[in-house]
Amino acid sequence: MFEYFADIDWTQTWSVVLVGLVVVFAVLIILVLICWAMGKVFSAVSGGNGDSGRTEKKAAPAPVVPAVKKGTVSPVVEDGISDEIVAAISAAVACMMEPGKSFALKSVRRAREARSAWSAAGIAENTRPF
Amino acid sequence: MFEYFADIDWTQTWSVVLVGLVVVFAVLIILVLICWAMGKVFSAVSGGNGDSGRTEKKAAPAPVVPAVKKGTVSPVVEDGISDEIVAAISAAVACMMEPGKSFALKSVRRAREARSAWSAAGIAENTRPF
Amino acid sequence: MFEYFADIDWTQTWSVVLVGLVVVFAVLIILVLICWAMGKVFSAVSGGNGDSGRTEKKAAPAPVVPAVKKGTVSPVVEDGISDEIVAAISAAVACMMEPGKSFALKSVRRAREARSAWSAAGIAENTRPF
Amino acid sequence: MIDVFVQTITDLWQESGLAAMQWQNWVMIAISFVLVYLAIVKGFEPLLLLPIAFGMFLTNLPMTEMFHMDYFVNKEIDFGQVMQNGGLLDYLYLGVKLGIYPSLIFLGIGAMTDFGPLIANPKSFLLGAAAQLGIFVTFVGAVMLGFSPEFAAAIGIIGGADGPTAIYVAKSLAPTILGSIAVAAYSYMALVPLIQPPIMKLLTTKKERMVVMKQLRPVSKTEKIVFPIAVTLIVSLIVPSAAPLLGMLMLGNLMKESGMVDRLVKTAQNELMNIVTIFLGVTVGATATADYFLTPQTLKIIVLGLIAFGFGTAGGVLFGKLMYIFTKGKVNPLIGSAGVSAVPMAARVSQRVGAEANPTNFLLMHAMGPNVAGVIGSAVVAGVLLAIFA
Amino acid sequence: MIDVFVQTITDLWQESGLAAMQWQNWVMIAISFVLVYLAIVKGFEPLLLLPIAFGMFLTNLPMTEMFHMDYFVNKEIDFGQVMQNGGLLDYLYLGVKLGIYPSLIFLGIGAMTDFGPLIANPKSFLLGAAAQLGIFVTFVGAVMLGFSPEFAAAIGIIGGADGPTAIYVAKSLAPTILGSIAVAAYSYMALVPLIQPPIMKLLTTKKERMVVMKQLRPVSKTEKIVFPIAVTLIVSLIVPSAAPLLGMLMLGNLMKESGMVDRLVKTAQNELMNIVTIFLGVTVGATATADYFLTPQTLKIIVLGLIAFGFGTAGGVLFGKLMYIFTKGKVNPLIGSAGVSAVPMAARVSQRVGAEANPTNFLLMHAMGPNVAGVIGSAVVAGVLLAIFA
Amino acid sequence: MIDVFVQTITDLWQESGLAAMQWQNWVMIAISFVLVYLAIVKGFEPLLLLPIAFGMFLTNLPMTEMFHMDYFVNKEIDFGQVMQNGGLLDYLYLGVKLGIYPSLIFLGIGAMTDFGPLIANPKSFLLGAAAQLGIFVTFVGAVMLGFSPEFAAAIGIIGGADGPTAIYVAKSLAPTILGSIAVAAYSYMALVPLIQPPIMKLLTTKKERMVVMKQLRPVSKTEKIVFPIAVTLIVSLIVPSAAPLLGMLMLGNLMKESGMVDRLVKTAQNELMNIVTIFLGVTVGATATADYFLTPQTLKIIVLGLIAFGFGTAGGVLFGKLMYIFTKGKVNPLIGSAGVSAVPMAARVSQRVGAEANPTNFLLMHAMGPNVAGVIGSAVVAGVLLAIFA
Ligand code: NA
Ligand code: NA
Ligand code: NA
Repeated sequence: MFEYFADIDWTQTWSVVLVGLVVVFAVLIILVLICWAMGKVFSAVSGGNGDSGRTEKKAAPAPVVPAVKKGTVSPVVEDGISDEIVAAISAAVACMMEPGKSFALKSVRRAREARSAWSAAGIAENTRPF
Repeated sequence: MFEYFADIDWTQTWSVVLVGLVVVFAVLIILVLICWAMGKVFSAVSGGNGDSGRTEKKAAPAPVVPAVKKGTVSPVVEDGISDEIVAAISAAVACMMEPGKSFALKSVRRAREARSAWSAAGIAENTRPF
Repeated sequence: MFEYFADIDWTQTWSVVLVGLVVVFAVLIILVLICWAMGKVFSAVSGGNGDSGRTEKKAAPAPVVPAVKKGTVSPVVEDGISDEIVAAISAAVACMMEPGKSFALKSVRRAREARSAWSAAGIAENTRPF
Repeated sequence: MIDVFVQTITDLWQESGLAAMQWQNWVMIAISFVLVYLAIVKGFEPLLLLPIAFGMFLTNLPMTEMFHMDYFVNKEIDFGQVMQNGGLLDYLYLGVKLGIYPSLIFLGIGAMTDFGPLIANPKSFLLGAAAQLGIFVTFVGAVMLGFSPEFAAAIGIIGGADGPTAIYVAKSLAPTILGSIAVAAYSYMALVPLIQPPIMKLLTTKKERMVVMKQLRPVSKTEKIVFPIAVTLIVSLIVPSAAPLLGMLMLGNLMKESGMVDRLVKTAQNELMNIVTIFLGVTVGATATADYFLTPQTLKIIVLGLIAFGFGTAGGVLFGKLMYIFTKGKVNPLIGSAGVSAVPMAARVSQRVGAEANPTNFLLMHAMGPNVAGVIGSAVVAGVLLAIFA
Repeated sequence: MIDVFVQTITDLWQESGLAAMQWQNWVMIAISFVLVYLAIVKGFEPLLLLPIAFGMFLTNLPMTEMFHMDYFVNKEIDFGQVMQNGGLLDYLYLGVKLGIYPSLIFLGIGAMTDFGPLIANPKSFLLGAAAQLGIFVTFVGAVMLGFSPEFAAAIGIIGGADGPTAIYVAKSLAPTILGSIAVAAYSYMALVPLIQPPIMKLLTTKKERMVVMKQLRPVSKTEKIVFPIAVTLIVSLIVPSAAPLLGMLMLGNLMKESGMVDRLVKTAQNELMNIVTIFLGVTVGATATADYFLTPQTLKIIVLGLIAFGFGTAGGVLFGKLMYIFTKGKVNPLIGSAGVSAVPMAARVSQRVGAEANPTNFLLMHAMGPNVAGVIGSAVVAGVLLAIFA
Repeated sequence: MIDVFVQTITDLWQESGLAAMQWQNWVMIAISFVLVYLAIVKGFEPLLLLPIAFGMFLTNLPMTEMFHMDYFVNKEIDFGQVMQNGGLLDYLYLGVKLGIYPSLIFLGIGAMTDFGPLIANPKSFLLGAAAQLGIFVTFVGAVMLGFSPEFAAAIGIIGGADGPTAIYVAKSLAPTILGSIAVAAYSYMALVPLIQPPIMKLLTTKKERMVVMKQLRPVSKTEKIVFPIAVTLIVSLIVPSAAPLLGMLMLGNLMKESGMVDRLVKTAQNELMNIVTIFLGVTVGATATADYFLTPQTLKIIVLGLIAFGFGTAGGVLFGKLMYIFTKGKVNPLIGSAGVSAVPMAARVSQRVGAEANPTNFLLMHAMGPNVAGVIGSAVVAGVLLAIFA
């Protein structure tokens, strides 16, 4: 057993592992910093200039959705995407119910959010197999 | 004339013909047997298990359609597919008129038959030129 | 300066220019003649045979459109194609208002004209970048 | 200065096509115009005949250097030559020469074909085999007219009534007459509604034509999925040379019947097929250069092509009569003519001739069985001929 | 006459596949049928597994001459040989061998991917890095099982859970086991909903799984446009071998986010991707010839692939726990498992397991961040391995 | 162990792009970002400029080995070298180098073009010829600035205002400045609405600009079908080198006007064109490597390109004035500027400037004639230049 492993170039093996992990973490940490900096810059810019017209609200799941039980979504036909649908619908519902926001104007944008979640689900469905 | 044909390698020629016919018939007879066996197996399986949910009814032209005269389909615009349309419509009509079948539930499936004949005609139209 | 240009093969240069201009004008003049002849032939043919069923009326801008001011088309969203839209709509309006034409039958064809102008604009939009 | 100008103009003139035009080119261009006319006005298989005609037109304009038939006539192709000195149509023609386009078109056809009627009535396979008779009669005829066996085989395949199959065989066995073969194949396919009915009526009695066939059994999805795999397995084991064509046909069909890869099926049926059709048409047309097309051979091929279609039809109908006898009148012999393939035109002709004899007769679905079996049959014959001669 | 007939039949028999079939071929064909079954009935990544299975089926039918693995095993490929004597699948395989198909599929994926959740929460990148652990564990495991370092690297990349990346690495480092690697990669990607949850539950407490994460900030269009360019720049400068894959991914994404070239985006997402998927699948399957597939290696690869997915999941989840601690409970460790990529399946699994512990928990968008970061992470690792071994 | 680790890291560093970056690369990357900005924010021909810019970006990331300009600068290309050692963009660039992409884009353009206005008013051809003046003025200018005649010819073609034509000429006559030429051509095409109006107003009187032209005659379908065939015949006979571009343009148009092959037309207009556009854009951009782009030549090309567009516009307008005189005021000289092509932007500019002078003036359809004639005109000039220099 030990003889079998003796033939292996352990030095090379471990150095590959080490180098690989170091590089992938190094690269992705740089990307973290860049994205973080970019976020800072753009939020500063858009905060300063009021350039909020260019931002699109993400289809973020609402944090406080009043208990949507899984059982209630049973009529959904395609099993595979039911979670997203739940998420999307709940988000939409939550948005509608969120108090203290002007309704008339914002509701259009909010509706678009829900749609973008649906389309995200659609795209996700297509992306799956590759 | 006979001299002209004397140069031809008749042995090879006829053996090509013979071999070709033998092989094509041999292959297709094997396929007949396989399809026939497959039909037996699957009808046995579906008969036993009642697995009829997986079968789709083919858009088979109805055998006893009450006299649809060619003249009656004159308003059809595209001349090329009028026959299929006649067949499809007649099949649909015949199905509707067939007595002794439950109507409410089956009608959906029958409608699908008609549709599949239409789509077959569409596909056929596209396949034509290749 | 003159020395610099002395190295240039002026003879070749000017002969390229001359040859190029001569050939491009020669070719396109031949095409003018052919199109002109073709127009004569086909208008003779269609005039004689009354084969006007095969001609499609072009979406030609009407020559006497009652003052459509640019300001009036301000609600058009896509800025890039507003001119075509003006042209198309004006043409359509002009056609509708043209007196001394039978309305019932021709109106369909005229509507098609307007549509073809729209689709021409659409195609133009797509062609642009190539 | 004027010297150089005159010299340049003279050079251009010598490089121009006008100086190089010969009467043969004019004749070929005229032929290509006739094909354009047939495609557009008469509606002869325009999807392929229009690109073919335009390719024929372009290839006969001298000095354009778009296509060089000479690069492709030898068994061993000098690909370096093609890449260094080739023209647009040379590059695109590689897809024909390497057999890629015909296979991809079969992928699309497979994705559009419903083998249901064939599975429901497997006896149709026999009609699809019998209708290949035309191929063999034509092969013998072509040998008698002095063609080499390879050329005769390629000409015979016209009787298979399958454009891609004919092109696939011809590009290997008889590249110099590929243009003539393709033009003959697609023209006669367009003429099927004219060629077949007289033969069908001649060989059948009114009583036979009036036979109403019994409804086809339903075919389960599982059978439709097993079918393409089984056919590929059997045919490829016995005739491996048929595998590229049949394999792609059946891959397309399996994708369609699986119902799981609709986006691939849609692309195989449409965009991929359309792109390949344009390239295939134009480059097949381009092989019809005056040198290789304006020969007595082409006339012979046109005559032989008609023979091929006629005997194919006859073979199918006669075998249909045999089945009429053996089944005691349950099979209408008219569905035999559909065995030549020419999907779905030939099946439609069966339907029409049947309805003429008996207006309540709907043979279309019954004729679709032999019709798609004919595609498999010609691919098998093509495989046999390639195995013997390639 | 009869002699010649018998001779021709004998020749055909000797050229037929039946004579050449060996038990290995039958086994391979049976395996391909199992894959067809998994693709169609079980829904295992059918878009790729169905073409792969059919390619495997075709390549194991003897004498069809559609694919020649031997042409592609050497580092230097004899392209003249491929062109002169190749078959349909040899020609189409060039797109794999030259790295064209994987890159184009990445173009399409990029055109479909929304990096918004990652930009909104860039810490997700770290989870995408941690989930690459599986690659390295598997690499070591493969070396221990006797694979050469090149082969071990190609096998490890299965843990990247990215089909095109795995194929891109394998076609260079280990062409003879490309088939096994692709089958393992796509099969385990389909099994992600079965493989991941037990590992995720084992490594997390119920309290951790119940963590509700705070809503992601909105991301501006400008950020989405800058992101693909910045990532390409950084990654390509540090790991240039990752540029073809990542560059195409980010070109697709830039085209999408720009909103100015919708017609190109639509084609990249659909038709181009579908065409390439068919070609990629069939030819990757074709590399699984009996000679190269029916070896103990394949079994080892299957085991190692499972290890790869398991450790990748574990790496992500464990790093998620670390972030849970450092952020004082603001990060739900379940989103870490999405870092293996397998977009968007793995993110969905995070969502599902999270919702099981707390029905009001919607982790999907939070898991999409690590999920797409995992794609970038595997491409980086692939670049490193190619730089070391290619 | 640590030694090996350090060694591996050092190797990676040496193979990384960071070590190889020079200031030229940074400048080129900055330029590519400017082009991305122009494409996305300013809407400069984004369908091509965005892929071009990204290709330029990728090609200037060192060590990625995606593109090797050096493989393509010689007349004779070592295809073996390209296949063995090439990168993704080398392979895709073959479509440019062999002239396939420009021809296919012309196929799609033909399938989208309506020659009706030109057929209705064939005198427009003369404006399409006159607007080629810019090509020749620029050619002389480029020779004076020290370019070789081949390079000067390729630069001059920028004045044709046709991207594919310019690329088609440049890839043969001046491959090393292809990138600069393409960027100049597409940028100035985007700037047509800024470049042309001042020149148009300078050269015309208000009275001329106010001319209302009489309605165009209807054009029959038959004429529209005969037209593409006739043009191909005439042009190819006189200038055979123009046949690949013009032949494909006219094939596309014939397919469209025939009305018989709509599925082929749809694919030629959309998916085929989009696929080719992506590949063309990225690889043309890739030729803009620092070595070949960051030279005084590029600055000269940018200046010469502006001259080309300006003189082309002037040539068209001045000839329009001539026609105004000869037709006794029936022709509005403004439609002459549309003869530079840049379809349909230039025609739109004519419309706009005309409407400014006279709000009831609708020149669009009248300007479409010279506009599409300009495409034919530049293809003819391209053919002449290729015949002389290639
Ligand atoms: Na056939
Ligand atoms: Na990954
Ligand atoms: Na032009």
